[in-house]
Amino acid sequence: MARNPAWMSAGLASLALLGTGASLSYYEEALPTTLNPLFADTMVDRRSQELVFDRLWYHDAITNELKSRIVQRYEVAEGGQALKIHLTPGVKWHNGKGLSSKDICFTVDALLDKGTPSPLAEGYRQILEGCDTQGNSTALVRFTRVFHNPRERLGFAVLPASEFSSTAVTPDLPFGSHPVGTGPFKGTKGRRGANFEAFGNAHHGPALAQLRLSEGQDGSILVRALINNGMQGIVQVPPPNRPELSASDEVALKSYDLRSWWFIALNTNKGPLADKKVRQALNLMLDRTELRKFAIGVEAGDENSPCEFISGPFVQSSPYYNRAVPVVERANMARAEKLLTEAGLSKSGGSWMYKGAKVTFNIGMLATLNAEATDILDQIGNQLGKGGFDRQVDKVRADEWARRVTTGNAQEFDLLIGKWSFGLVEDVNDQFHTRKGGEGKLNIFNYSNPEVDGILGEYAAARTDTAAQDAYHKLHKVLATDLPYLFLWKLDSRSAWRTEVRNNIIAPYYYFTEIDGWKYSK
Amino acid sequence: MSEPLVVMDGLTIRAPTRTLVEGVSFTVHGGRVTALVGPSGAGKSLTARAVMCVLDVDPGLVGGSLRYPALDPNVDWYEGVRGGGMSAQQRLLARTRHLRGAYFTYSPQAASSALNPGRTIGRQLTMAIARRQTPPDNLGAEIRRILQQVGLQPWAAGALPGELSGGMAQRAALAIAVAPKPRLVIADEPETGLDPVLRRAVVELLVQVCKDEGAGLLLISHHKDTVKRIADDVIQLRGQHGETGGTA
Amino acid sequence: MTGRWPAIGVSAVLFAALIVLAVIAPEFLSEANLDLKEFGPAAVPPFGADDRGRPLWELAAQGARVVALPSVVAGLVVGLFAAAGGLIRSMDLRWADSAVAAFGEVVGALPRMVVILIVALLLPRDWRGLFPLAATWALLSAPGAMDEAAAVAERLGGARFVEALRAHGYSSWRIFVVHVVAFNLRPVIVRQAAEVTMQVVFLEISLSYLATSNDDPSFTHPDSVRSWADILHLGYRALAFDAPYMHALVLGLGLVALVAGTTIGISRAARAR
Amino acid sequence: MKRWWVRPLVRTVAALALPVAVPLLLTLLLWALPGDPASIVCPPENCTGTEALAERWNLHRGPMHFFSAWMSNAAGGELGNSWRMQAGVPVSDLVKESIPNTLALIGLAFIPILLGTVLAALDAIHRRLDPILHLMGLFPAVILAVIAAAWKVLTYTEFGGETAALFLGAAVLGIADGAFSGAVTGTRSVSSAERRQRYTGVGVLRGETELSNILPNITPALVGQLRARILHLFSGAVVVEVVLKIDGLGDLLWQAALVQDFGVVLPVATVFACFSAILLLAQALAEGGVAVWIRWSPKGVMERAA
Repeated sequence: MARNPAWMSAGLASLALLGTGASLSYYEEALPTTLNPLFADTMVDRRSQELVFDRLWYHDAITNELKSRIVQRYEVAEGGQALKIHLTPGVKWHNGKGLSSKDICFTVDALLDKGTPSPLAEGYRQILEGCDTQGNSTALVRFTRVFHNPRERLGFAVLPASEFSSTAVTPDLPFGSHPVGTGPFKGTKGRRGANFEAFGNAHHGPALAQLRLSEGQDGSILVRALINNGMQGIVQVPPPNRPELSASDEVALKSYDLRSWWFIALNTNKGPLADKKVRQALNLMLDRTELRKFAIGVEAGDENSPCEFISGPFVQSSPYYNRAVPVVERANMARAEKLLTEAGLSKSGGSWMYKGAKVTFNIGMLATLNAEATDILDQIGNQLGKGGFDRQVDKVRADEWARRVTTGNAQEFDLLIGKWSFGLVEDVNDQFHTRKGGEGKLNIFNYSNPEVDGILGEYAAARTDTAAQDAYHKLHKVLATDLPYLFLWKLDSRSAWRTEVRNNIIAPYYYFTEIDGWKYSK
Repeated sequence: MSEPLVVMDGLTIRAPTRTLVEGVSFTVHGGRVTALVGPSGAGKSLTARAVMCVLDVDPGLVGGSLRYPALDPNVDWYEGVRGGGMSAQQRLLARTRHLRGAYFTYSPQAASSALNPGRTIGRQLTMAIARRQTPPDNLGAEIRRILQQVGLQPWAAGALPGELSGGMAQRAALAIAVAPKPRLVIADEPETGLDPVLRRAVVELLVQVCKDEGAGLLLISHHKDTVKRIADDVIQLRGQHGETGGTA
Repeated sequence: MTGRWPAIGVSAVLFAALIVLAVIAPEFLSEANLDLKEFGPAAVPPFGADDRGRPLWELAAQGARVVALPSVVAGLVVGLFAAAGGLIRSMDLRWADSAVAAFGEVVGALPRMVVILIVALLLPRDWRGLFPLAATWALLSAPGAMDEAAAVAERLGGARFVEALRAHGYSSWRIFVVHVVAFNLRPVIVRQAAEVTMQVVFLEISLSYLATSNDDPSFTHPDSVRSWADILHLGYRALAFDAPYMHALVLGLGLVALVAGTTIGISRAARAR
Repeated sequence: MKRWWVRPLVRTVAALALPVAVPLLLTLLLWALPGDPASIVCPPENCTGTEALAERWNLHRGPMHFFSAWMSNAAGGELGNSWRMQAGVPVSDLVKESIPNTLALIGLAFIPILLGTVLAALDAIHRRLDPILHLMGLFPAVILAVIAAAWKVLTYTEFGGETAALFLGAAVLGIADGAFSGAVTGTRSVSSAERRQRYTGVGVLRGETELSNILPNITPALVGQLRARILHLFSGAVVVEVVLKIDGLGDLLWQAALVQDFGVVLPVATVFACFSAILLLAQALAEGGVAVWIRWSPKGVMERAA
């Protein structure tokens, strides 16, 4: 059976590498959309890219300290507005060329080049000023202003200047499927999966010879594959399948700290939802406990529940989470109805009327969420239905979500059910700031509230962690009352790996940061 | 009297419910015109087909014997077929294929629907001529000769049956029937569907051509006048009993 | 089946069953009830429950509602096309005949599923539904149907047949509508219509299955509604991982058989004299 | 029989038109969609500056410019790159890796169909089998494919058993949607109609076989039927490939269309159109050939008479 070249080489490589090291196969939620870090779209993209590229600076998975594999030392220069970077010697690209300061500056220039249509770059354009090479292994990266944590700001993956004809990097370049990085693995994206082959380097010595990513499918298939050793790992195990796996002693379920939370975005500039009272009513109408029970199978009072409610845009473990704001665990119909009546809605024949017309909500949901919370779309629909609202529900494909929803172009919806994931930097500016310039890039319904914008400004300007914290605590409180979102829960992420896979430390968010240490022995 | 070509003795054919032909006996001689006459439904065509060993009713042949003395006077072709039903008749059909279109040929009625619409007259003549013992040294010329003999222009060789008129088709059919130089031509009501004038012409032609080619002619007809005019021998089928009649 | 009435009876009953199912379909599935999940027909009559403990008959009914109207309409459209094809031939309208032939050459030359797929995936969200796809399918099936009907008219004697009837002094209406269409083209027209109806149902199942099986939004119906494909997907899990949904598999295949049976019945009824 | 060349000619013209008409149609569709083509190709969310891309993909100067540019590239075998599905990968590579699988699938599925056609033409399939055939034919591809897929998982070929998938898929295609039964009954209806013709019986009286008599006259109809069946296989292949995860053209089209990757949809649809065109040409050739063969008559008859 003909396969694409990537798989061919994978096959050959695994033959060649027999003995020298082991090959792991694992399931991801989906295929990476691209292996080009500038266009990372999904968590799968970020995880896969972590295998192929080195980020200039990253957080250690255990000590959480800021580290770099490719920077030997650095000095703060130009009164804190620049950083002088000395590269680790001997680091090679997957094409055999050596890593040089040119590459650092090329990456910075690519990020700054208006011709690079990358939202990531958009963000960096606010921070970075430029870059100059000083000899082959030293680069001077200049910032737009002084930052109290300049290195924190340089978390981007470094690209090889030699692979690009210009600093305008576009998503359609072959680099997206056959990238060249300095990371521990040389990656290729195929049609049904991606293949990663170990690449020995001065700064990386992966024990594994090969990693093969396959697209996840029916949960039962994943489980069977894993238990029968057809695969060695599942990055994201849907809650319904967790019990079966935790029962098997050949498989270890591992929790990893992915700061992702679920929400229902409300269309604040359309119909009754424009009224804060109505939004608050909906918040009270939802019985989160019921939802969690039906969709995720968590009974109330479950000790190790994979799902914790939230009242604002942060996970409870985050320093930014404001514990003073209570979560709504159960529905309170009485209060909801009171609020709706105050908002001028009237109930006739069991359904709510607004300006003489029956209220019908157009509800959408990011389709991929269904795997984690079965039929949650129906459940939410049912609860609103019981509450007296008519509805029309639709799933939204991930690519359409990226294309229309996050760009604020899906105004035909009233409610959109989704999920955001964050790294250590839980910057929610993109979600809640008014859409203008570089701000509010992911503002689904173009929510705009000067007070919120103000608070977000405070956070951005904060020079200390406490200042940042205070700002976000305030933000949490404001959003919990103004409710551009109904905040649902953090659904903790569990991976399953066969017990033969050892020392597999999973880094938050980027997952594979510590892949060098992973071992596999039959 | 010239040599006998077909000796049929006591032919009896049954259909599931009734007897179609019973105890028909006759002899067909070479170089003579034998007419097979009788009211419609008397089994004329059936008898003619039986002469060619084409039997497709069940149980079919239950009695009688068939000899082709000119080939081998001792072989009774119905041996082992009598009462053998369809399968036996199928075997007979296969066993005698080499005779049909060679030892005796068939000239159908309403020829325009009886000729394969997917083959030119020329091709059909070529196939017919190919059945001869000795192939002609010039095929083209031979076909031209035969066509002329039946009164058709040479261009007819390039024509498909659909492109010929009824009369021309009938002549073509005749040409195809005589082309293999058979010992016996069996003509099934060749005059059907033709106007009186043409009818006469065609029958005369039929007789003439058979005489020229030295072939015997078994003519199935219900036109008494035709028969009187041309037949040397007459086989009268009267529903049940048949006998060979005297000379006209 | 030679007798006309048994065929008509059977097909009528089956068809009625489908329509009733479609009519009684609830707009939304009832509340999930995890205690009932995995329960068979004994516990949740008549068909058992799905993986959320919702009665399967609701899914079956919703599926029936999804397909009922578009498929029947598509069938009727193709029936009309077929009739037109037959009439064109018997009216001996040369230009129309060759126009149909040319149309058929181009349309008939494309793999239908490919066309449908492209249409399905390019349709803007608010157009999404089975109707446009059914219409496309009908359009793609039309040339074949017209061709067959025309062939029947041809065998009938085409224009000569009509002339003969004219000689009887029949009105054009009586000739074309009664004699040509109702008496002679009926079997082929009805069969074509019935088959296209069935094909559209199966098309819906295919598209929905492809979508359901990897959590994509449906092309043919809002996602609050379930298709027969969802029942079959449960059945697939029963087959593949002996999940306790055999009753779903049985129901799914039963529904497919129901549609097929109706089609055969109707075709036979139309053919019988 | 007059003007026998008309039908083959029409088919040939249609065949030549298809590979041009299909991409043209798709191009127009791309422009008909809401939103400007460039942003459909590259969502503004990850394409802040689509102008450059639009220019690179010839999307900036209207459908006709795009179409002509694409066609001239395609004529040179340059099918462009995938825009989303596998960004940057040359579509020709994707197509090259897919065609063998699809052709293998269809080829395998075609074997029983061809067999059925031949046997039916020889009148070698007993009519008593018809009910069974009809029953087989009633199953839609998706149902059989699902069952096949389930079985494939059961036997764990799920993990690296593409060949199994291929054979299962072929079996499904060969049976589903009346592929086999249709081939048998269709062929039989044609040949038996011809067998009932009077000339066939007369042929027997002339010592010819039935088949040799009817073959040239039924060939065009049979060829037409076979073409229809193969087209049908191409349709079914889409479903089967997606359900059984076979890396074929149909699956490629499906995946590309799901993410609205026109860079792939366009060429793949065109490849399908080319296959259809080839089938049309083959049919035209067969028809023309038979028509010419039919008109053969021996040389030398007209000599001297002319």
